[in-house]
Amino acid sequence: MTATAAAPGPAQVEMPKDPSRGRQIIRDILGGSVVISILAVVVGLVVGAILIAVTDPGVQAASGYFFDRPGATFAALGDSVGGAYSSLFQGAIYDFGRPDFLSGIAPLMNTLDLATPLILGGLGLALGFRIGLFNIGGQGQTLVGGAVAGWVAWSFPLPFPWGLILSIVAGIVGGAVAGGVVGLLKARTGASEVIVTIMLNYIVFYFISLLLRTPGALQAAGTINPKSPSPPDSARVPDLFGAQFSVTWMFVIAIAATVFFWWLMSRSSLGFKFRAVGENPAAARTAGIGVDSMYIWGMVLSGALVGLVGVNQVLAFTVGGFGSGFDAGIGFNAITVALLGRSRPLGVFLAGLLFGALNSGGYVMQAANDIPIDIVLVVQSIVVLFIAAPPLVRVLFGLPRPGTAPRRRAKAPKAVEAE
Amino acid sequence: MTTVAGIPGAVALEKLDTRSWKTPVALGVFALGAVVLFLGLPRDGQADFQFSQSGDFFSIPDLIFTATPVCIGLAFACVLLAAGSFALVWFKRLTPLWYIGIFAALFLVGFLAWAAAGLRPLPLTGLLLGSVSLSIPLVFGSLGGVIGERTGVVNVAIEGQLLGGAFTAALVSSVTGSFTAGLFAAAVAGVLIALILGVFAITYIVEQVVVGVVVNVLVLGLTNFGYSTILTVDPEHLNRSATLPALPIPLLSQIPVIGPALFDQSIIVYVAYVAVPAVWYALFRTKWGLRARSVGEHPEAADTVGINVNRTRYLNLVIAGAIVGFGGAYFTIGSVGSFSQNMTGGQGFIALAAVIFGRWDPVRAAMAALLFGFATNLQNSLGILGSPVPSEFLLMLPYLVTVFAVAGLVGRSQAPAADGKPYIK
Amino acid sequence: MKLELRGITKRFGPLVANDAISLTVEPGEIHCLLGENGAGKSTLMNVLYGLYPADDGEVLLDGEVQHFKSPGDAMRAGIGMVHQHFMLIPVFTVAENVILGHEQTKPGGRLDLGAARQQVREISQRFGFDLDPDALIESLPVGVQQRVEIIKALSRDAKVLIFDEPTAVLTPQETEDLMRIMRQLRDQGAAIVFITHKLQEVRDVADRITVIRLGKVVGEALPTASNAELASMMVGRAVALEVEKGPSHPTDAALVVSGLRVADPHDQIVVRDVSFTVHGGEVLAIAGVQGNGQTELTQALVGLQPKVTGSITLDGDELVGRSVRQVLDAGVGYVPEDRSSDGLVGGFTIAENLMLDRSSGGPFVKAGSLQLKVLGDFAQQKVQEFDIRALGSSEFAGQLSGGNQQKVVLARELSRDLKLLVAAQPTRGLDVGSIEFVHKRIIAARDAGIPVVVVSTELDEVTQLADRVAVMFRGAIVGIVPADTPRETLGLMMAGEMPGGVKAA
Amino acid sequence: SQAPSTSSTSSATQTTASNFLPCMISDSGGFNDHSFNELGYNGLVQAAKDLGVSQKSAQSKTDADYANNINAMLNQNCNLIITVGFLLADATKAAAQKNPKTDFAIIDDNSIDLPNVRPIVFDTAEAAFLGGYAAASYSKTGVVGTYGGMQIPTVTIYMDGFYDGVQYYNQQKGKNVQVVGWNEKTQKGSFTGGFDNNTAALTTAQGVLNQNVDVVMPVGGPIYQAAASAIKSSGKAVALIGVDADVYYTDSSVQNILLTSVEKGIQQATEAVIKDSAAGKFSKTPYVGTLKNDGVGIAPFHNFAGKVDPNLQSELDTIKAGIIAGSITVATPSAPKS
Ligand SMILES: Nc1ncnc2c1ncn2[C@@H]1O[C@H](COP(=O)(O)OP(=O)(O)OP(=O)(O)O)[C@@H](O)[C@H]1O
Ligand SMILES: Nc1ncnc2c1ncn2[C@@H]1O[C@H](COP(=O)(O)OP(=O)(O)OP(=O)(O)O)[C@@H](O)[C@H]1O
Ligand SMILES: [Mg+2]
Ligand SMILES: [Mg+2]
Repeated sequence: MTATAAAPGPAQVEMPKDPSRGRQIIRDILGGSVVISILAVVVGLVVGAILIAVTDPGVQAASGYFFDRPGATFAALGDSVGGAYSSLFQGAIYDFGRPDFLSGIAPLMNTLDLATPLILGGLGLALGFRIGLFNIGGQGQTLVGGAVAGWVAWSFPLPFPWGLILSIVAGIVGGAVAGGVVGLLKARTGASEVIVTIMLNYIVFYFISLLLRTPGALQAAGTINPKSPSPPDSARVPDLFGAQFSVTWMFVIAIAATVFFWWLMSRSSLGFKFRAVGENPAAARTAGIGVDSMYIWGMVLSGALVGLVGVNQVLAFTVGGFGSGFDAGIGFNAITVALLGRSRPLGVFLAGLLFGALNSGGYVMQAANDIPIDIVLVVQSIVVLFIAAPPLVRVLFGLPRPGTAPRRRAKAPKAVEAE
Repeated sequence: MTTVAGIPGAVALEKLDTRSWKTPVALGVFALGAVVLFLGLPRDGQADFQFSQSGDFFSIPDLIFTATPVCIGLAFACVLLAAGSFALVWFKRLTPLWYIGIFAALFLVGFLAWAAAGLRPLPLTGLLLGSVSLSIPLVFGSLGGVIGERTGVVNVAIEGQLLGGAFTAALVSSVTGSFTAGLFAAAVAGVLIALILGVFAITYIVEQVVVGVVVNVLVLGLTNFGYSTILTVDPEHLNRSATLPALPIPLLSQIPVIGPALFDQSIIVYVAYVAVPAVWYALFRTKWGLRARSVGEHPEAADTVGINVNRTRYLNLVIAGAIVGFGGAYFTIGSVGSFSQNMTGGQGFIALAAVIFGRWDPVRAAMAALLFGFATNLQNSLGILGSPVPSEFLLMLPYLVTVFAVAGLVGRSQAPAADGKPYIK
Repeated sequence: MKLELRGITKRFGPLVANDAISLTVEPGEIHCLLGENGAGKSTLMNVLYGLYPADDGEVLLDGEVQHFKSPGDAMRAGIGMVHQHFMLIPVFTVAENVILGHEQTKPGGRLDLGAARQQVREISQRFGFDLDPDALIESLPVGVQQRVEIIKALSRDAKVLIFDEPTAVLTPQETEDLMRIMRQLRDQGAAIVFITHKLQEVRDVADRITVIRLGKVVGEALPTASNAELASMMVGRAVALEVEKGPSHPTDAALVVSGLRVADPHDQIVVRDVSFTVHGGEVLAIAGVQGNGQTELTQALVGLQPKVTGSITLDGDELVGRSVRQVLDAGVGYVPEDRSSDGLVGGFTIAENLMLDRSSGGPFVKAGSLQLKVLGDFAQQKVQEFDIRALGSSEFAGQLSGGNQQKVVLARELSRDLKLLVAAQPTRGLDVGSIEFVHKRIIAARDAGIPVVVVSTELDEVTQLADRVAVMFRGAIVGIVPADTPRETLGLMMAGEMPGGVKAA
Repeated sequence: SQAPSTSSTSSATQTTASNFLPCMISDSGGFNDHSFNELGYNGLVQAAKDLGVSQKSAQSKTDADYANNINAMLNQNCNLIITVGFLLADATKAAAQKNPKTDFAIIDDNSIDLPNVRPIVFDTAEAAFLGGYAAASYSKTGVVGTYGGMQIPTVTIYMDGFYDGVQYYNQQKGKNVQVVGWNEKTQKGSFTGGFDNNTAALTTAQGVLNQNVDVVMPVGGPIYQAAASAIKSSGKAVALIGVDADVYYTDSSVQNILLTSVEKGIQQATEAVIKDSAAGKFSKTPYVGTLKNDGVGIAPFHNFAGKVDPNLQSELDTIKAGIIAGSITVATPSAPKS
C-alpha cells in the first residue's frame, strides 16, 4: 500500500504541486498509515491462517496428542497453513513449479486479469462515494452494461476494432443509464440511493434472466439454455500479451480509467463540484453548485465505470455467451475495493490488485489444498475493517499514536462532523 | 406579549400553496397498468377465490366470478380513484392513506382475478400463510434495524446477522437436538456480530455503512467457510435439525382464511407477533425508549442529562442484534431445518428497506415487511396456478414495489437526526 | 450551595482553553463571566458540568471535592446548566425533554409522563411561564425553548445554575423576563453563573463579575464598573468599537423586493409579504431576534429557498424562480449565516474554497479543466489581501479559526463583480479585530456603490453598519427606520411592536 | 454424502501405481447440492477408489469461478477434468481447445464438439414420464404437483416428462388428473428461484400442497427437503417423488413419504467415463442416458409398494418398453440433442 491508498479522507486532496502535499505524504508515513495498511493485511492473513489451521484435519489429529508430541502439531500447522499460503502465492504471483519464466509468471497475469473488473467497479463505486452517494448497485449496473454491450456486439457485427469499440461504448452507456436512473430518482424524489440501487440489483437480475430465456431477446438462437449468443470475434477484447496469458486489453482500459478518475476528481471542474457536494452539500448548494444535478451526473459516471465491468465480463472474460450470473459478485466486491482504496484512484487500483491476487491465489489454494475459496472473503473483509480503524491496529500492535495534528474524522464517504 | 402591526401569532402559521403530485402520478401509473392489462390483454374464464380449506371451523364457499367484466370494472374504478387523487391535489388537499389503501385493494383484486382467470382456485389462506412465513425474518430484521437507527446506528449488517443466526441455529440445534439451544445460539450470534459493528462504528467511529457492508462480507465468508469445512463433513448430525413444530392456538387457528395462516404457526412467528408491539411499546412508552430515541436524535443533549451515549448505543445494538439473530433462526430451524450457503440471499437488505419504508416505526416497518412477503408470495401462488405472468416478473415485483414506494410515497423521509453519525465528545 | 473552581486547566491539543482558572460562586449570588469569543468560558463551564475532563484543578461544592465523570454526576450533585446551544430534543415534547435522564416510571416500565407534566406545570406556575407540557420543542419559539431548559434544570433541584449566553437569542423584553427569573432564583438561594458578552446586562443583574481572557482570569469587577472599563479588561486594550463610516450616497433603487413569501419544508409561511428597496451605495440592515425569518429571507434572495412567491428584482431583472447559480451570476455576493456548514467546505483547501462559487467557467476553469496555476496565484493574493492567518493557501479551511474562515468567505464573495452583497450574521462569533476588518470591508463595498443587505441579531452591529434598519418579527417587517433610531425603539420593534411616532425610513 | 474436503490431501504422498488424476469442478450449486453436483462427485470418489488413484475437486460460487477453477486444475496436472453443468460449457470448451492433451467431460451439456470433450447428458423426460404416470395412478385427489428450482432445461425436462406421463395416464384410463405447478404447453410454472433448501422453497411447496395435491415432485437438488417439511407440517397424506438419485437411500428421513424417485444415472455415468479415460479408452461420443441404456429410470416404490395399484408396476414396465421401442414418444423441448 502506498501513502495514497492509506491516507485518511479529508487530508488527501490530489494537488501534487502543492507544497503541503509532500509534507502530507511524509506525515502519513511517519504517522504509520502505510504501516497500518501492511499490518491490516497481516491481521487478515493471520485470521485466515487460524481458520485454515483449526479446520484442517491434519492439525486436528495432531493436536489430539499435542502434549505428547507438540512438534507434530506444529509440523501439521506448518503443512496446512504453509501449504495453503504457498499455494496462494503461487496462484497469485509466480508459480515455481513451472518450467520457464514465462509460464511461471502466468499467475501474475491472471491476477491482473481478475483485478481488472475489480478496479473498474471499485473506481465506479468510489466515484459515487466521493460525492456522498452510496452506490450498492454494482451488480445491476454490471449486468445492464454487459448485457447491452453483448447485445450490440452480436446485433451489429462490424469489423475489428469498430465492433469492439461500439460495444464498449454501448456497455458504458448501459451502465450509465442504470446508474443515472438512480441519480434521477434521488434528485427528483429524494429516494435513498442505497435502497434503490439494492432493489435495482434484483430487478435487473430477474429482468435479464427473463430476457435470457426469451427467444429473440438475449437468448442464443437454437439453444434452450438461458444463455446469450457469443459475441463475434471482432467484438472481443484481445489478449494483452497473447493467448498464453489471461490478461486482456481491458487491463489497459482499467489503467486508463484510473488516470481518468484522477483527472476527473482532481483536475476537472466537474470533479471539483463532485467533491464539494460530497464534502459539504449545503455549502456546495450555497455556492451555486446544482447538488441534484451532481447526484444525477455522479450516478451516471459511476454507472458508466461499472458498466465497463460488464463489458469486461462479456467481451473479455467469458468466452462464449453469458448467463444471468455474469456479474460474478464483482459488483459487491467492488464496494470493499473502493473502501479499501479509500475512494482514491491509486488506492482503488492497488486494492483491486490485492483482491485480484487473493482471488487468483484462492483458486489454486482451493484446487491444491482443498481450502474453500470463501477464506478469501474473510481475509478481505478483515483487511478492510482494520484499515478503516487505524487506532485499533495501533492498539493491537502497541504502536505509538502519530504526533500529527488532530484529525477531525475517520475516513468516510460522507462528511461526518466531529462537532 | 402584544402583537401590533397586524402580525398574527406565531404558533398558528399559515400554509403556502404547495402541491405534491407524487401520489396521483403513482396512482395514475398503476391505473394505466390496470387498463392495459385488464382491457388490453383480457383473459377469459372464471376466477375462483378460495376462502376455506378442509378442517376449517366453518366453511365459506368459494367466490367464483367471470374475470373480464369484473376486471374492467375494477380498472375503471382505479382510473376514477386516480383521477380523484389528482382532483384532491388540485384542490390542495392531501390524498389520505385510506384512499390509497382502497386503491391498492381494488387494483390487487383485479390483478389477482385477471391472473387467475380460467385457472385453478386461488387459495387465499395459502396466499396469506406464505406471506406471513416469508415476512417473518424481515420483521425481525426490520425491528433490529429500527432499534439501531433510532439510537443513531445504521445497521447494514442485518443481512449478516440473519445469516449468522441461521447458521448457528442450524448447527447448535442439530448438535444438541434442542430448539431452545438453537434459538439462543442464533441470538448470541446476532449479538456477536452487533458487537463487531459496535466496536468499529461506535468506538472507532468508522463510517457505519462501511462497517455494515464489510461485516456482511465477513459473515458470508465465515458461514460459507464453516459450511464447507464443518457442516458438510457430517451433515446428518451437524446440519439436519428438526424444524420447530406448529403450535395451533385453540379456536383462533380455526377462523377461516386467517386462522390457519396466522395462528397455526411455530414459536418464532408468535414471538414476532409479540415483538412488534413490544418494541413499539418499549421505544415510545418506556424510559429505555425515551433514552434510546434521545441518543438517536440529539446525542449531545442526551449526554448533558447524564445519559451515556455510547453505552446506550452499544446496549441497543446488542438488543437489536439478539432480535435479528433470533429471526435468522427462522431460515433454518424455523422452516427447513438445514443451512445452505448465503441462504438469506439479501433479505437483510430488504429488511433495511422496510425500516425506511416504515419510517423508523416498528409497526409500520413490520407492515412493510408483510408487504414484501406478500409480493414475494404472489409469485408462488400465481406460478402454481400457471398464470401467464413470467415468473421473473413476479420475482422482481417486491423490489419494484419498493422502488415505487421509496420514490413515490416515502421520498425524503425524516430519519432520526443523528442517524449514522458517530458521537465524538 | 457554594461552588468553587480551583486551578482548572483544559487543553485541546496545543491550545490551552483554560489556564489555571479559579472561581468562587456563593449561594444567593449571580456571578457573571465575561470574556471575548473563544476566551474559554464555555469550556470552563463544560468542565464544571462534567462534559470535559479537566487536565488539572478541581471542582468543589460546599467545600467537598467533586469528581464528575459525566454530566449525570454533576446533575446529581445539584448543578444545572442552560446551554449556549440548547440541549433539547426537537421531536420530543416539553415534558419528555424535562424528564429525560431522570425518568419516573409506572409498573410495566411505562414512562410516567403525567408526573412530568405536573412538574412542568408546577415550575411554570412558580415563575409565571405559560407552557404546554405536550408541545413539541421544534414548534416552540426560541425564547420558550430556553424556558424549557430552565425548567429542565430546576426539575432536578439544581442549586447551582449555569446560564451560558442565554440572552443572545432573546428580545429585549424576553431578556428582561429572564433577568427577573434569575433574580427570583437567586433570592431563593441558588448560586448562579451567568455568561454574556453584553455589558449592559452584566451591570443590570450581576453581583460579582469575573473577566476571562485567553483562558486566564484577568480580574474581578463590580457591577458599578463602566462599560469602557469592562471592555478593556476583556480585550486587553482600550477599544473603540465604532466603525469609521462616511455618509452614504445612495444611487438608484437596485434591489426591489415586493410581496415576498417563503414557506418552509412543512409549508409553514416563514417570510410574510416582505417588501423593501435597497439603493446602490447603501446598507440596509435587517434586525431582529434570531428565528424571525431573516435566515429564510436571505436564502430566498439568493435562490436557496424552494417555495417562494412574490418578486425580487435586481436592476430590473427578476430573481425569483432562478437557480442559485443564476442568481450568483447576476452579481449577487452572499455571506451565509453559518459559515462552517454553508459557507465553506471544511475538507477543501483555502484555494479551493476561494473558487467554490466559480467552479464552472473562467477564470479558474478552462475547457472543463481546473486552472490550478491561476487559482494558486489568486489564492496567494487573497490570503495576503484579506490577512487570512494560515500556513498557506493549501491549508484546509476546516482547520482555520472562525475569524479566518469568515475572511475566506468574504474574500471569495468580494472578488467577484458584485451588483448586490447579502451578508448574514457576518461577524457572529468573531473577535474584535476580525469584526473590525469585516465591517470595514462591508462599508468599502457600500462605498463602491454596491447595495448591501446585512442581517444581524446584534443591535450594536446593526446601528453601526446600517444606513437604514428593517426590523423583522415573525416573518414580517415591522418597520423600516433610520439607523439613528433609539435602541429602545428598535428593541420594541424586535418584539413586534411599532411604537407610535417612529418615523419610517 | 461424502464431503469434498477429505479427498486429496494424500496426493503428495502418492503410493498408487497409476498417476491418473481425475478432477471435477462443480457449478455454483456446490458438491453438497443433493443433486447432480453431488452425484457426479460421488462418481468421482467411487471411480478414484476403484482405480486406486487420488482425485481433486473444486467448487464454484459464481460464473467467474468456472474458468479459473479449470485453470487451477490444469495447473494440478489433471488427466481428466469433469465439469458439472451447462453453465461451465464455455469455460470447458475454451480450456479443452487450449489443452488438447487433457481429457474433459461435461455433465448436462451437449454443445461441445471437440476430440477431447465427452458430453454426458440424460433424457430425463423418459423417466419422469414414468414418474408422472405413477403419480397420476396413485393420486386420490386427482391433483398432482411439480415445481422446479429454476426454469432451465435440465429442470423443466423432468417437469415435461412428468406432465406427459400424467396426460398419458388420463388418456389411457379416461381420467382427468390435473397437474399443478407446470404447464408443458405454455412452459410456465412454479419455481423457487434457486437450488437452495430455503424459505422460498418451503412456501412454494406449501403453495403447491394448498392446491389439494397428494403427490408432488420437486425438481432441483435439495428443494425436496422443503417439500418434506411442508408435507410433515401440513399433516396431509402427500407423497413425494424424488429426483436424480433414489432418494430412499440418500435421505432416510423421507422414506415414509417417498412414493418413488426419478433417477438420473449421473454417478454411474461419471464413474464409467473416468474409468474409460483411465484405461485410455476416452472418446468424444456423447454419453446419453436413456431408459434404454438404464442411464435414467424409475426407482422401486419401497415403503409404498403396498399402497400403489397392484398393476402399476407392470403398467410402468409396459410403458417403459413402449418408450424404448419408440411407440410412446415423450415430447419435450428440453430433450438433449444428440
Ligand atoms: N472540543 C474542542 N476542541 C478543540 N478546541 C476547542 C474545543 N472546544 C473549544 N475549543 C477551543 O477552546 C477555546 C475556548 O472556547 P470556548 O467555547 O470555551 O470559548 P467561549 O469563551 O465560550 O467563547 P464564545 O463567547 O464564543 O462562546 C476556543 O479557542 C475554542 O476554539
Ligand atoms: N480541527 C482542528 N484542527 C486543527 N486546528 C484547529 C481545529 N479546530 C480549530 N483549530 C485551531 O484552534 C484554534 C482555535 O480555533 P477557534 O475556531 O476556536 O478560534 P476562535 O478563538 O474562536 O477564533 P475566532 O475568534 O477567529 O473565531 C485556531 O488556531 C484553529 O486554527
Ligand atoms: Mg470562535
Ligand atoms: Mg461559549
